[in-house]
Amino acid sequence: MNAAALPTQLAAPAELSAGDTAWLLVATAMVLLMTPGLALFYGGMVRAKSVLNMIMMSFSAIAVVSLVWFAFGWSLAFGDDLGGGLIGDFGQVFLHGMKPDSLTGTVPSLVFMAFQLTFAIITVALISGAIADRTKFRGWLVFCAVWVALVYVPIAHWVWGPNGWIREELGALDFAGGLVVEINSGAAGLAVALVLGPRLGFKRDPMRPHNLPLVMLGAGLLWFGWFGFNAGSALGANGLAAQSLVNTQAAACTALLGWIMVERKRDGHATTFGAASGAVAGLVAITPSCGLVDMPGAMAIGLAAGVLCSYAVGWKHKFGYDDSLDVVGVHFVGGVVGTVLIGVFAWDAVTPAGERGLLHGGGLGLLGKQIAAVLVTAAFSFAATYVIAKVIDRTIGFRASADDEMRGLDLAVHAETAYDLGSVGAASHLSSAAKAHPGPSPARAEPADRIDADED
Amino acid sequence: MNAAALPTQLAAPAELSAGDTAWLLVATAMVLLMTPGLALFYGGMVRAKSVLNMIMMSFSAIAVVSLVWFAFGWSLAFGDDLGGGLIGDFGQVFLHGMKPDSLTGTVPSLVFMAFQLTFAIITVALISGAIADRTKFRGWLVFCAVWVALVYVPIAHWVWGPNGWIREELGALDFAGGLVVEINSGAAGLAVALVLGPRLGFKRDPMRPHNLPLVMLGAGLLWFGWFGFNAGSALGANGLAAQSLVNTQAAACTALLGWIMVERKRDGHATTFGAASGAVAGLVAITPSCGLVDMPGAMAIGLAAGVLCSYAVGWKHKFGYDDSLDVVGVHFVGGVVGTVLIGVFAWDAVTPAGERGLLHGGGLGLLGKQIAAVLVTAAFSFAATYVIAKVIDRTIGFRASADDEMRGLDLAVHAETAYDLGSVGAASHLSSAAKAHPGPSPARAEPADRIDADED
Amino acid sequence: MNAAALPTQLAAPAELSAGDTAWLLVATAMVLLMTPGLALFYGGMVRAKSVLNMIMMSFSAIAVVSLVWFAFGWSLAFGDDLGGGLIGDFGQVFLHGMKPDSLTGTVPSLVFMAFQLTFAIITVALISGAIADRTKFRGWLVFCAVWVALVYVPIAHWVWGPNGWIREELGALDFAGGLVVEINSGAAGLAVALVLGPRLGFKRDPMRPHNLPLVMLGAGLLWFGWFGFNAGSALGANGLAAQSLVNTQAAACTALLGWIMVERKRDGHATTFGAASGAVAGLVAITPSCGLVDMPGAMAIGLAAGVLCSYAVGWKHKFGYDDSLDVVGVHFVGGVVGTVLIGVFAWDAVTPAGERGLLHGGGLGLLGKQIAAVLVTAAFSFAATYVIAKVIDRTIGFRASADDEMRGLDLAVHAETAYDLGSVGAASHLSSAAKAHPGPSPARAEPADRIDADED
Amino acid sequence: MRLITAVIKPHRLDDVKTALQTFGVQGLTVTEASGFGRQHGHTEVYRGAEYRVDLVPKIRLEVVVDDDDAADVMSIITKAAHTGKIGDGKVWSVPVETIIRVRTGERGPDAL
Amino acid sequence: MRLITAVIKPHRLDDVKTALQTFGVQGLTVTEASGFGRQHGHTEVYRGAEYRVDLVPKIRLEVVVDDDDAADVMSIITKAAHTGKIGDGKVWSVPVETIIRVRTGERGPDAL
Amino acid sequence: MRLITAVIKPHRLDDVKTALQTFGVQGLTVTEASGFGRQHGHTEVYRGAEYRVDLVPKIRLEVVVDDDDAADVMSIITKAAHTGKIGDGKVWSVPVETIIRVRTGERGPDAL
Ligand SMILES: Nc1ncnc2c1ncn2[C@@H]1O[C@H](COP(=O)(O)OP(=O)(O)O)[C@@H](O)[C@H]1O
Ligand SMILES: Nc1ncnc2c1ncn2[C@@H]1O[C@H](COP(=O)(O)OP(=O)(O)O)[C@@H](O)[C@H]1O
Ligand SMILES: Nc1ncnc2c1ncn2[C@@H]1O[C@H](COP(=O)(O)OP(=O)(O)O)[C@@H](O)[C@H]1O
Repeated sequence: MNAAALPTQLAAPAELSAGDTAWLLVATAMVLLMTPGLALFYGGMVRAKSVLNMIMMSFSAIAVVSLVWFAFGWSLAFGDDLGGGLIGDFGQVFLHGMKPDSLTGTVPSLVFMAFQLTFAIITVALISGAIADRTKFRGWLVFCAVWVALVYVPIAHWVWGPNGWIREELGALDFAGGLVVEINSGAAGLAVALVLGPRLGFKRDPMRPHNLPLVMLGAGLLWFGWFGFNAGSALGANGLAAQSLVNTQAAACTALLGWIMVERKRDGHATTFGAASGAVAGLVAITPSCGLVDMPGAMAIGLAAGVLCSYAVGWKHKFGYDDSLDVVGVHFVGGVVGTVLIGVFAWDAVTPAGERGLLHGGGLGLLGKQIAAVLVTAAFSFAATYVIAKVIDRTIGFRASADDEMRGLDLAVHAETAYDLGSVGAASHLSSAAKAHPGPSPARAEPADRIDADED
Repeated sequence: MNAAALPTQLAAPAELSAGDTAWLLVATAMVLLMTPGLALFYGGMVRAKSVLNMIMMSFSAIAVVSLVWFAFGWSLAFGDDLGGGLIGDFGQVFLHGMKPDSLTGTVPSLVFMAFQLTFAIITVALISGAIADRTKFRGWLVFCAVWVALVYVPIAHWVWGPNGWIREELGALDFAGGLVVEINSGAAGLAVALVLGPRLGFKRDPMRPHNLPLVMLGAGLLWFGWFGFNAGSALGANGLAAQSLVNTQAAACTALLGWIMVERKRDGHATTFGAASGAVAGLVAITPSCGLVDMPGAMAIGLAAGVLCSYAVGWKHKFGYDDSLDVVGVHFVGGVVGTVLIGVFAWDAVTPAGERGLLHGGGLGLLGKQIAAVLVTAAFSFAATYVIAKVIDRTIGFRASADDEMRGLDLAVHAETAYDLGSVGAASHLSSAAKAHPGPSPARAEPADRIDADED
Repeated sequence: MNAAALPTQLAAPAELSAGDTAWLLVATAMVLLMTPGLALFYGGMVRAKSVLNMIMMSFSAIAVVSLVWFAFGWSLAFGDDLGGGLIGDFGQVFLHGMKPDSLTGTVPSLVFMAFQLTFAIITVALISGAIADRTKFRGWLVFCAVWVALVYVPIAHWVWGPNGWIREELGALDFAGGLVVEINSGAAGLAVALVLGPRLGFKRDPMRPHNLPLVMLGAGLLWFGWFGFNAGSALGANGLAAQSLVNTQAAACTALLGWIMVERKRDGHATTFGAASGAVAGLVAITPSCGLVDMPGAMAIGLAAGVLCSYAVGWKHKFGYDDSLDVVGVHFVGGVVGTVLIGVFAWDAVTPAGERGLLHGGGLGLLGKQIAAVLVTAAFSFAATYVIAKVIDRTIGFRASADDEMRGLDLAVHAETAYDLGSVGAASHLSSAAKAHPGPSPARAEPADRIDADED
Repeated sequence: MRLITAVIKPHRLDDVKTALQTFGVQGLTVTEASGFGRQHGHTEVYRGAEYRVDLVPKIRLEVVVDDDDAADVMSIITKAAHTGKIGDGKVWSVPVETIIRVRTGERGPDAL
Repeated sequence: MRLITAVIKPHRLDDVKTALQTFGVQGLTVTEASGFGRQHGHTEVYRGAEYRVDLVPKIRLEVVVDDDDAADVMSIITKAAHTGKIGDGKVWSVPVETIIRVRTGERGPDAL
Repeated sequence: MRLITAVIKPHRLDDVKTALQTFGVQGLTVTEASGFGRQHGHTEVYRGAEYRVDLVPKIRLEVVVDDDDAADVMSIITKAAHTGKIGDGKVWSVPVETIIRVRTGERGPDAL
């Protein structure tokens, strides 16, 4: 986000620019599309028996986070500061006072609010990758609501909100969400993965992606949406947006190549999955920095992310935490790379904040601030998430039963099967009970109590 | 559509706004993408043996409807009124007189015309869901052309055309297509489903979705496109568009949660398919009202739609009409909910028409008009469609042969198979006859006359 | 591209238009999305054993071409002419001198540069369709880099660059890439296919598409992106963009119907694959002409392309070159149809260049120029590509080993399998070696030297 | 004991299963198969190229039964799978020496 | 020789394979199957309509062995596939007359 | 009668089918299978984690033939499926007691 310009803009709204508004409307839709894209990206990576559950975690995050955001999340994150840059007030609950003609900068406040919402949504959805295949659905729904309120909202306020202390006091930069989205989701993912524990069979059973074309489709949609994410964060259709878009592309490309080059050397093969992962790692790393560095800087940041993340995804095997779809390896590590390297590559010819990194003669100052911001964000996110997850686990339960996990969550939780491509499926029956919707039949009164349990 | 503003705009074109034009260009592309999205959404829901036919119904609708629209549909719908607000004239056949610099409001008339086209396309494509797996392809092509001309075009004129009587005389509101798109396609779907009769094995054989990830992908693309649909209907990049976008999101989310909560209570499981269906139901319901209500109103409308539609999809089992993919249950019912509730939630702080619903002190007047418009639209659409479908069925035939239906339409009609994932497929031969394209071989002169019939 | 307007614009930059910029930012993202779309479109067409390799060719083209473009491709193509309109200079290597506030026309130069990049990417990716299932991955990476530098860049300069000789000297028109993208990729595809030779089993084994819903998804994304491609080439959000968008839709639709009508007559069946192919053929053909003809002209061009291309895809069987996914039949032939027919249908009421084709009283002049440009482009592209491919083949190798081709490139090259939908997959093991990434194990030091070769 | 194997049309599976269940068969195993026989396959067309697909989808069904039931089970399957059209399939039987129920280790008829 | 056919739970395949390999079995053939039996299937719900799916995913495994090994192999499979829960499956054996190794044309036990 | 079962490489199916047809076999049944044997599988890599896949795709083919034809059919299959490389597969035969053609109820050799 054009963080430097925003507070002023909030204070002194200019006239509406139809061009800026058009861009932000589209960017909002593009970023929203990223979450279904992520659902497919993640869905393709898990085993066929839990792809629907994986997809459902993203779709339900869209719904739950949106309602929390509209209800009070937006107000707490972007409403008037309560003091110290820690949190906003309740002045805009249920969008109170936001009329179609309210402006934020040159765009309607409503579209800025919606744009910010899409960031909150995908941050939550990203976390689901760390806990694939073993999460209680009810626990997840509660987690979405609680986490966005207690973790996302404060961090968003600190970094982007009026008087946000990380921006104003600490002076760290985060153009489009390295702290707020990437490091935050990565640290939270690690915490939840630790609370839930590894999947049954982790490190023993193969759990290879069941549908890589789906993964690649998801990667394509993410890439597309990321232009809205990063260039949209310029909050206008201008040169800064163009620069952000170019940097986004540059970093994604060097990261893609970096990742597959490492693979080729290390494992003997450049994989498709590696290409998708590399591109995403680059997109992650350029998120905080896209509007603050020049194109060669973006190339360097992307390359660093592609190489480092391709190693980082192996940590979980070494240290034994089951970050199933590599939220830590890609989003945490990529986010740290991108946020820290702002301190190296920031260039005042680009950044509206006028800051310079080490390479452009800015000294170590900015670098230090960036590292401090990374540490604070990661620590808060990890700790708060750990507590939230623990509480959910102890109360309503957060981990699916071993039985359900073995059968696959699609059947156990959602009573669905993802694919029915053969002709044997024809041998099921339309159960007559269902046709009239008579309300829960006795046998189904307690869904956990399935009479037809099947542990395969 | 910003219906209140439009007639004036048509009368007194302002200057071109690049911002508004940018938004409408993109919105047009987004709504166009909804139809391929729908193709996949529907395609995933049918059995593997007719997914291509399902997809083909949407793609062919794009082609046929576009040509009819360019040829004369646009002119009849949005051309100068012939009198009484019933239909337009032939003044703009083949886009006669529409130059790149012709304006409608602040945007080129050509883009407004194209934006309207995408609405016509998806309305027709939606109907195909009611008659999945059993429709003669030739009959469908003819239906597309005739139906858009005789049913869609008049209703579009009544609601949005110059002097359209539903807007001007009756005074009913429809911001983005509750009457024109949703109720219209829903009522038409019911009529065609009744004319064609149920699928072989309806209520006996299971006909579960063959590919739910495809359904979810379709849902994601529809959701994305719907922002263009609804917020694009503001016809400009402005606060009204932002409000519409926010309302669209709010309603989709409450509807999604409403649907799966009903499922959880009633069936014991919250399903992925239910989440997709709920989101679509909410998007449907907010379509007529998105630019006329505030966010809390949108939440209420979405919730009502999610809950009601989740019950309505069961009606077909009760009453025995085979609305295969629930066009009635989702689009008709959702459309009615959204259109009628304008009479309750419309608020002049939002709507440019300055109308108030019951809740905001507007009395019962608007509610009555909305109900009247629903009744008129549904009755006309149902009756006209029934006649059209009957005539097609009696003349060129509209229902596929039982044999073709059993084999699956993909093979029977399109000579294709959707998937070939195994290694047995290798045991087919490239038939030499084909290589030279010698024209229809004697054996294939009459495709209905397949020598190699296979009724499995 | 709004070729007529551009040189002037380059010379005398106006003020930034936020509306035009918004449109071009989005159009850039849309065209970038076309390449993942193409990956799926092509991926669905090949056999299940090489879908990932097919997808990987597109994704790697994105990365390699972007880096070449940023490094020097953009500078050579759109930098100051070195003389004679043949090639640009090195003045803007690594985007030297392009700041966020540099303008091209009314948009930031950076976004114009990025928009042009997306064209280069997809042109390269298109070529991969001609050499499906048998290409050495390393060879492909090198080809991408060399080809874009030695073939794409010069042709782009000739047609769209400052003083480009095809535009300025020859006077031929190409609005959005008939010469630069379509004919170029088609001719290059033929050359590479000839160098590599046919797939094992070509003309004997069936090689039917393994996943047609994936093909249709790809077609949908391509169609969507093509609005950005064509209407974006107006370089602004204006009437010309609207006209281009309308023409794009008109041509896609007549081509779709034209193709399937031919199929119905010739083969007895209208296929889904034919509908997708027809739509793409129409989109190809309208690319050069979309901003130069009126809507009825676009309809005619689309119809011609649909019919001709549906025959042209049979040539490969007749003449024996294995243009696997019909790059020649669709892109070369469609591109020629569209580029040549500008000479017939160009109309100065539309085209900013003020040119008239035969039909609008412009005589044979323009037609001649168009044909000349087609011949020059095709000849240069074919010859240069042939040499490049030959050199790669002789040096590092361009054709995969017969063994790898038989096993499928997914396994052989990428060590991956696209789908794992069954339960047998459970019977593989997580190999312990991998968990620690110990660097290439001795057995894997030379990947070509697989100990576990399996030629099925 | 006998192993009865039947190759039938997919859409008859449901009826065959019901008929066997009614007779008292407690279990059976089903696989997706493709059949080649008198029933011809079909033609598919992709971009104008025609493919002959000889193989027709079939269901392959196995049921191990007591010797005494073998004849009955074969005729039950034959009847339930019958449509009278070409391609209805085959039913054959093969002698079985032992059968074990994995869960309990029971052998012979008790394992069924 | 004997053909031992086993219908087992999918997640036991790996153990069964390992156990057989340890015993000295050199090869086997696996197919995906669906089983109908005492183990009930499950219910699926799509837009409120319920489907009973009777058939449960199983793995069908075939291994041809020397007569002397038949009993051992059957009990090895039984043991490795055992979970004790309903649906563990069956193992049966059928006499084989000849077996040929395609690659070499060897016949009988040598072909295994 | 004999049931001949062959496990072969997928890409040999077409030739085997043609050879059998030429010999006069009227029908056969095919299933997708996975084989474990001397032919090793392969390694797959996903985000740096390696998977050993032991199982190799195979085609499993069944044909019931008259006793007199059994030997011929076995050698025809062996010949047509032969590539000489490891993993070519096996062909075995098992005695069949009865076979019924579902369409007509014919039994024994007439049912073939
Ligand atoms: N000799 C055979 N051995 C094994 N399976 C056979 C044999 N003959 C036919 N089949 C199976 O039976 C199916 C039906 O046979 P087909 O000849 O088409 O029709 P019908 O049995 O009605 O004469 C085939 O598709 C094939 O799966
Ligand atoms: N008579 C039979 N013939 C062939 N397969 C059988 C037979 N009975 C059971 N099966 C197979 O064995 C599986 C397990 O049988 P089931 O009755 O569910 O449990 P259990 O063997 O533990 O009693 C079934 O799913 C089916 O595949
Ligand atoms: N004892 C066996 N029983 C059943 N199938 C077997 C047996 N041994 C091998 N097979 C099948 O035959 C295939 C080929 O066997 P393999 O040992 O790899 O090569 P080869 O037959 O050339 O020695 C295996 O993949 C497996 O499907």
